Amino acid sequence: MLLQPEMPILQVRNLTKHYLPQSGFSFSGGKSVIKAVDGVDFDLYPGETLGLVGESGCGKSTVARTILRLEEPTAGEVLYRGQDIFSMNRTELKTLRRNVQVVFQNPYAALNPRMSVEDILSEPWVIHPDVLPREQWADRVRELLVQVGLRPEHAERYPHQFSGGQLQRIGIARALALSPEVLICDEPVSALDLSVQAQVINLLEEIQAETNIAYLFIAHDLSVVRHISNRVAVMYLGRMAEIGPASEVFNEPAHPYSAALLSAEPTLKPDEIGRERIPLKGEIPSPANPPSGCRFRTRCWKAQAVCAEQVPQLEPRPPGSNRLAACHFPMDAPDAEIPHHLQST
Amino acid sequence: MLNLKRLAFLNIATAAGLFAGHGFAQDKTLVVVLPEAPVTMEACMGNNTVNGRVIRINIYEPLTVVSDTTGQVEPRLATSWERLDDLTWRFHLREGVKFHDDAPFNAEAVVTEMKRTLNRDRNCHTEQQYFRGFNMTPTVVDDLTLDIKTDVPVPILPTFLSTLLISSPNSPLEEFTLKPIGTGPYKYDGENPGTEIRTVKNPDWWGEHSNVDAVKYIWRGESVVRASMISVGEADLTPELAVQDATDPALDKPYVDAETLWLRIDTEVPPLNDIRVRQALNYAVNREAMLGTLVSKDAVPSTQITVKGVLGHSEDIDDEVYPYDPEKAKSLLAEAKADGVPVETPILLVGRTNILSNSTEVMEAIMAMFQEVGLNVTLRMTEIGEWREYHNRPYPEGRQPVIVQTKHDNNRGDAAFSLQPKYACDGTNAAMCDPEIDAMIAKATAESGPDRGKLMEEVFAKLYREWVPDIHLFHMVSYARVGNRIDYVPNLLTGIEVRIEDVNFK
Amino acid sequence: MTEPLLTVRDLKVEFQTGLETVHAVNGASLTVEAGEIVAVLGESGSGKSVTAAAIMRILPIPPARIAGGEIIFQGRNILTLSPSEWKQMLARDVALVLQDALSALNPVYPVGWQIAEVFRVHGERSRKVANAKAVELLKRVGIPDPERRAKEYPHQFSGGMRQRVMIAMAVALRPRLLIADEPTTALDVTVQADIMDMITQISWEEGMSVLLVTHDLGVALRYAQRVCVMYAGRVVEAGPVREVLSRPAHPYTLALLQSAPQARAEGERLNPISGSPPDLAHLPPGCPFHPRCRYAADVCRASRPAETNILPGRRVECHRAMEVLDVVAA
Amino acid sequence: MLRYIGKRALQSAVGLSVLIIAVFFLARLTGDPAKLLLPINADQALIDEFRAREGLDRPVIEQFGVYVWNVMHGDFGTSLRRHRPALDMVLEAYPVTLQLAFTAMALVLVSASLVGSVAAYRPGSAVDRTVTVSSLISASVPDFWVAISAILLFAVTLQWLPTSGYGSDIRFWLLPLGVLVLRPFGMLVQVVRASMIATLSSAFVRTARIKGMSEGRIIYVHALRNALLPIITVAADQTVGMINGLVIIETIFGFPGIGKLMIDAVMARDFPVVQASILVTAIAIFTLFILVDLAYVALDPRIRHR
Amino acid sequence: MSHLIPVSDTAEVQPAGAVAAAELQESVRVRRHLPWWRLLLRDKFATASVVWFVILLAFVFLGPLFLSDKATAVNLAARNAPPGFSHGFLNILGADPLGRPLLPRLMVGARNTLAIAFSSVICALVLGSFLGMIAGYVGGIIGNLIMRLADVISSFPSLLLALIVLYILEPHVMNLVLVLAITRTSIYLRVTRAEVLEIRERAFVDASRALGGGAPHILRRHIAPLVAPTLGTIVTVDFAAVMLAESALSFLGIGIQPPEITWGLMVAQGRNYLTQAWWLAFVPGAAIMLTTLSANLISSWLRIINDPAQRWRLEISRKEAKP
Repeated sequence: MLLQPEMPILQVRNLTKHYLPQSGFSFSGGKSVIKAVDGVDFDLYPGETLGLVGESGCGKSTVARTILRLEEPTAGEVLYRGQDIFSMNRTELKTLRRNVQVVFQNPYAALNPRMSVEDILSEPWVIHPDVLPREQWADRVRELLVQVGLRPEHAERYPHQFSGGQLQRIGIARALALSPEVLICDEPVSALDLSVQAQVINLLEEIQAETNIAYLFIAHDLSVVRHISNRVAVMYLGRMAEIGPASEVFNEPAHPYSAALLSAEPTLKPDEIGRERIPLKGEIPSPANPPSGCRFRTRCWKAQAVCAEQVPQLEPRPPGSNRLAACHFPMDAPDAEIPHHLQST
Repeated sequence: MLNLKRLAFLNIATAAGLFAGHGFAQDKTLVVVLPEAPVTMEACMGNNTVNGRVIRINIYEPLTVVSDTTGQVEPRLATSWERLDDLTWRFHLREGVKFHDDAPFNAEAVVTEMKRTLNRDRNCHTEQQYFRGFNMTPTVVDDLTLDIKTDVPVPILPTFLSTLLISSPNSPLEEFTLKPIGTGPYKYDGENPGTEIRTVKNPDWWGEHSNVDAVKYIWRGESVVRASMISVGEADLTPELAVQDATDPALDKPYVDAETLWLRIDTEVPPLNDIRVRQALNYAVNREAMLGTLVSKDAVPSTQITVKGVLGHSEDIDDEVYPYDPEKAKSLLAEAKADGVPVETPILLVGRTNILSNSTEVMEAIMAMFQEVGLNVTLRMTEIGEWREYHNRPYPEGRQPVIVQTKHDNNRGDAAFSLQPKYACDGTNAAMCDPEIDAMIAKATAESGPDRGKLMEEVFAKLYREWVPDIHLFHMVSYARVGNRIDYVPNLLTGIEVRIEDVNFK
Repeated sequence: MTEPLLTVRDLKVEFQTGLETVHAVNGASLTVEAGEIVAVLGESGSGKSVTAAAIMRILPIPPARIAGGEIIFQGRNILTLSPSEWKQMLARDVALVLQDALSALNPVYPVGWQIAEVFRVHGERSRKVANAKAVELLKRVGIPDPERRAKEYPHQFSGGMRQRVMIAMAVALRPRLLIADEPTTALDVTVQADIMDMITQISWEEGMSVLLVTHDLGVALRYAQRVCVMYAGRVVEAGPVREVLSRPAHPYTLALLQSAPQARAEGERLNPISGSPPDLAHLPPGCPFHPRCRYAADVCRASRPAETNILPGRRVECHRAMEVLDVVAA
Repeated sequence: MLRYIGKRALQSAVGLSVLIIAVFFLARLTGDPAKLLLPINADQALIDEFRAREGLDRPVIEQFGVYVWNVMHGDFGTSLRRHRPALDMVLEAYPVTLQLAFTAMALVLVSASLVGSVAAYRPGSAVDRTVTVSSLISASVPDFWVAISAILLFAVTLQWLPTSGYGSDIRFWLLPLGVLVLRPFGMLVQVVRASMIATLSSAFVRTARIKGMSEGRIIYVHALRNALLPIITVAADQTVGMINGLVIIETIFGFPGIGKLMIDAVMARDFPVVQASILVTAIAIFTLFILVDLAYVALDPRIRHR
Repeated sequence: MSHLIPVSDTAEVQPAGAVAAAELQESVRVRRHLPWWRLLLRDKFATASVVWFVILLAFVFLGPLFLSDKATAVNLAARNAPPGFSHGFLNILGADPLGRPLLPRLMVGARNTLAIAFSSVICALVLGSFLGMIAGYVGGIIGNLIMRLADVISSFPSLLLALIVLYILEPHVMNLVLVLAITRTSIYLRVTRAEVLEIRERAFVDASRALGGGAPHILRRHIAPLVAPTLGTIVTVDFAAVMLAESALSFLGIGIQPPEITWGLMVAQGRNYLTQAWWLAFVPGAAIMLTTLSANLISSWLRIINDPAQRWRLEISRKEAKP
């Protein structure tokens, strides 16, 4: 299943994005930087699906937006086929836009309500006139519609005439119009109903099978990610907690956070129904003022003094495997190592 | 419940009724409502209409006044005067007169006032309007005798001095005063800025008062509002009603206010430099039709710019008003055209908004009349700044032929004030030049003897008959609405001064 | 057997939109017994939220209209109560928790004030007592440092904390029934679990019934005792949650399970429901699910299936329920 | 907080500077005051003399320098027409205008909030339609036309009220206020209505309903407070726009306010008074805008904590 | 004026919190809407307003064609003729102090009045929305400068600004249009900027940017069409405001000057005759009022049909609406 013969198509290196809070009424006066993404590394290989999970505010959408260059990073680089996208000139960037595309979460918002489906789907060619001669647009629009499971006559309709699932198909069709190599899917199914969600997921899988497109699949729904991903990356508070093959991460999570997250996920599998949840302490800290050392330590039942002092690095867990985790006390390490008085419920 | 309601209503009704009915004063306080607020109370600005109505004569008095009936100069603060030589006049001042601040009125006070008024740095309207062109040197002979020497002969110096309002020597020399102190029958009694000005009877005045104890001046821009205020008893007197608001013959009193409305033709530009075209313009105007409609039915079609009663007004030509004869106008134009006069040239008719009430309508009517006889006339209504560009020398080179609406109010009783600027070659408002006329004007102005009036009459007659530089319209009539409580007969001077001494409560 | 706490019988709600009438709820029936948690499961357009809103009498009328049916709560038909009678019951007897706590809380008042208001509106005269009770409630729903946080405004709370505030407000007067409309949909799984645990706990402690409206099969399975599956404005299947989700009798329930990635083994392809959601303005004749149903027969196209009790406590509206049960069993 | 006010004050100062420059140069383009203030038959020599005395013959830039220098020293110049300090005249006129404007605005805010809320409670009802149409009529009538008609009706025909004039008696104020509030009232009712409709359909109003509280409390405690923000914004705009109405009202009813002063000054090319009155007005307006911002802070905790 | 921003029909989802909104929307999404003209007919007031505008258009195009002479022909015999047939059909609405019939004057004046209002509003719209788009999309120093400019314009009493500029430029129709346009610009500027700031955060704009769309492309294809309905409602309100401003200027004697005809000028001239010939001011005053009222009513209708939270009120017929 895991095919990694080539070099990565996207390499994300130390990607960092800090936001300055909006200047407004500030009684405290202090300007604390919001560290949305703080040094994230990962690779994306052709033809694979990398799932990116984490709770809201963990920075996963910011990663997507930065890779798409909808935002400029504070530091770090994203290499597309070895070339840093942030130092690209206008023409290079235009090429990049053709090859890296996006599908957004809310299909109602992602399509301009004033444009017909035909206009929406031909917009990529309006922007990139050299891709397709104008006289072929109409035919290609209808091909695309069929490809995503809609009917050709839908081209004349407007977004409000479609259901959410249909709209998401149109969004996908638009992304496919330029035949990209990478598709960033930012929560593409979380706004959809279960039955529709399954249709879209199947569609994405079919497209990948046909075109060898790579997906960066961002979601908070673990079951969807587990289903569609080859590899999974778990983010917590702007940092990467764990990254590795989907089966390993889901079946034997190395990072305590991954484990807690998985345990909280409601399941339908009969053998897992009775499973105990790992409760987390407190609330997720503010990204404006993240904990020192390991960011998860404030909620981690395994945390020790070292966790506050040293930032854990992504290391193979277990050693030698291709699953990496950033934790001083990963799940596979015996609990006995933890002094008793530091253990909590 | 019902009773209560009714009671409440009655209360309101009576309160309102009382309010409207009783006016402001059981006492003899006169309420005068003016079209405009006085700009300043300074003496040297007192010949300006808006200021004069409040302060002239009532608060400040001049040495002399001009009679509204005869045009003759009469005594006021000076009791008599004589011409010592061509350049020197001697004035004998009234005895026992005191200013409102108890400063004595004497020759010294007049000299001080002359210094104040004639100080060019003060930008005084009186100085700019009346005392240019000659210099005066006053000499105090004794307390009540004053000699004034001029550098050129000024035959009508006493007339000029009717414009010099005398204020207390204690008034500021540089700034304009905020509290007027004069010798007049009423003294300043405070104001609410922007709202009202009050005066009260000056018990020490030398003359004979009417029975008005105090006066309150207020102002409203809308003629209809002012008329209503008199009707409902909020005020007693208002000058300058618009024709259409003078609807109540019992209250509205017409007065010839020395204002004459006419159109000045630019005689220096073709086709208007041809006398036939100018005559045609005169024939084209239907003056009769405007009477009683756009202007008061009491207005008098005019042939010259001064009214009867002003020295120099020619009664000879009074009857020679151009009849309305569009056919004649057309034939004159055809004649001129045949001689190569470019009568099709577009002519600009320049009107001035608010020069008189209905000035716009009058101009629209006249434009239609000119167009009727085949002239290419367009009307352009302007406000005063732009209007002056057309009305005052110097005019631009290569200009369009222009006819300018203008008015004149010679309220000083001597046509010399009118002739020079309007008809002399170097006259500021003149648009004609004839050496012969120039000479006649100069001769008449210099004359101080009994022929003075006659000489000026000749100028007017010659202009009217041989030059036709104007399209004369009307000697205007204004209306004052006089409330039921008072007796007042407006006169020629009501336009610039409302003498409270002429107003009496019934 | 005692009367259920809540009985919804043949409820019909219509919306007038444009040229058409949308039959949002189309004869739904369900019951909630005292002290139990009942999940109403359905996709968007199934009528589950409209049913909840109808029970709370907060449907926007117009364009909405209750076209028929009755809602019996504690023996009285809610729909015929006068507004003032109903206002008396609100918060005291029945309470609601909405999905989006941020917009459901008034942004300009402190949360403590808003909770205290419940007491004040329902008879507590002392502002001080009301405030103290509010702080107590905040503590109970697990908000740390409640005295301080009571003075803060909704936007200063995280999503989970806001939802706790909403729940505190809802349970303030110990209502008999709590209607929770997608209470955790916008929340992260860890927070969702916390909130649901808390609701379950309060329900158990207070003997409070909960009508849990959700689209999440997993949530229903984990927290509810009974489930009502809604489709096209009707409750198509109802019963104990474990039984219904492990042995569905309605093809729609079955199809839902088959399209859920949670229910599929790794690498197994999802099996989505074909076709599109029902057009509520033009419902097909017969069983509304038949155009998408794998088991549809002629009878399904011809007549609407009646409500049948196939097993004790299980109710289903399907002509071919028994066959479906067999298929699942196989 | 203070920093914010400081920042806004600085922005306003920039705005004011631009305004001063604009007014100064624009005014000087409108024509020569000599032509308005000197007698009709004044010759060129007199005009030149006048210009030299008032410093109008110097290059405009130099005049501007002198003006700025003087303003910095508190000297706003002397009225060309009245020979009085321009600032005195402006400050004399201001109380009247402020009284009029604030009374009118207070009336408008209260009445529009009440009426608009009532209309918003049942959109589409007979009450709503009546309110909507009558408020639109109120926003559509030419104010000068109404003013004169009202004088004729109430003062002349019915004789209930004085025709015009300024005084402490409330009857002097009824007509001017009545005319002045017409347009802002009409506009604001629309805003209150729209804002309240939006607010009344919001989730927190539903929350309030399901807490079982009375409709009155829902409208005035929960909804109105939230609907107030857009209302305040528009009310501020209307207050600024009211200056236009004031010009008309003050002219017709003889109120000695800033509106009349300004229009007269512009008409007479009395530059110092034009400049002083616009400057003072602009300061008042900028202050108003800052106050509105502060009202936002007071009303909306979300802004406070941003 | 930002209050006039309706909840635009592009709002991402229904107003949050409408309990049944999400579900309702899901079921309503595929519904067809009534065509606009049927929505118009459902609103009696808006229908009447449109009818009035149609009549006005007839005035504008037919009036000057047949009646310009009649409108300026002086006939002192019919001076201040009261409304009625005593002086012929043209004098049905009465005649002015020069005996010129009011009806033709009203019709000829309609063209000037409407042309001034229309051109001013369009100029303000074009200028304001252009600057507003720049301020909103580009932001930064340029945006800030533009906003300060708007501050200055809006803190300058518009009547005064108009007065000053008209003195500089002469009270010609074109200049009047220019002045009125300038004074209205800041409204469009602010509204456009606010809308742009909101719309540029929408996902479809991001999608377009991700496709490589540049600022001009996004402004033209995505933002402009979405700002348009909001601006449309403001345009209609503004149309009314500009007409009133024009008539106020005429009232003060500084607007258009005779012999041109505008309604404002007619009222201003007629006000001198209120006691004798009320119709002189009443007829054009009523015309102004009807027109501004119509514009306001149409604007209010536009707001309703552009607002998904309100549009249904027109779509359901009255009888059905009763619970």
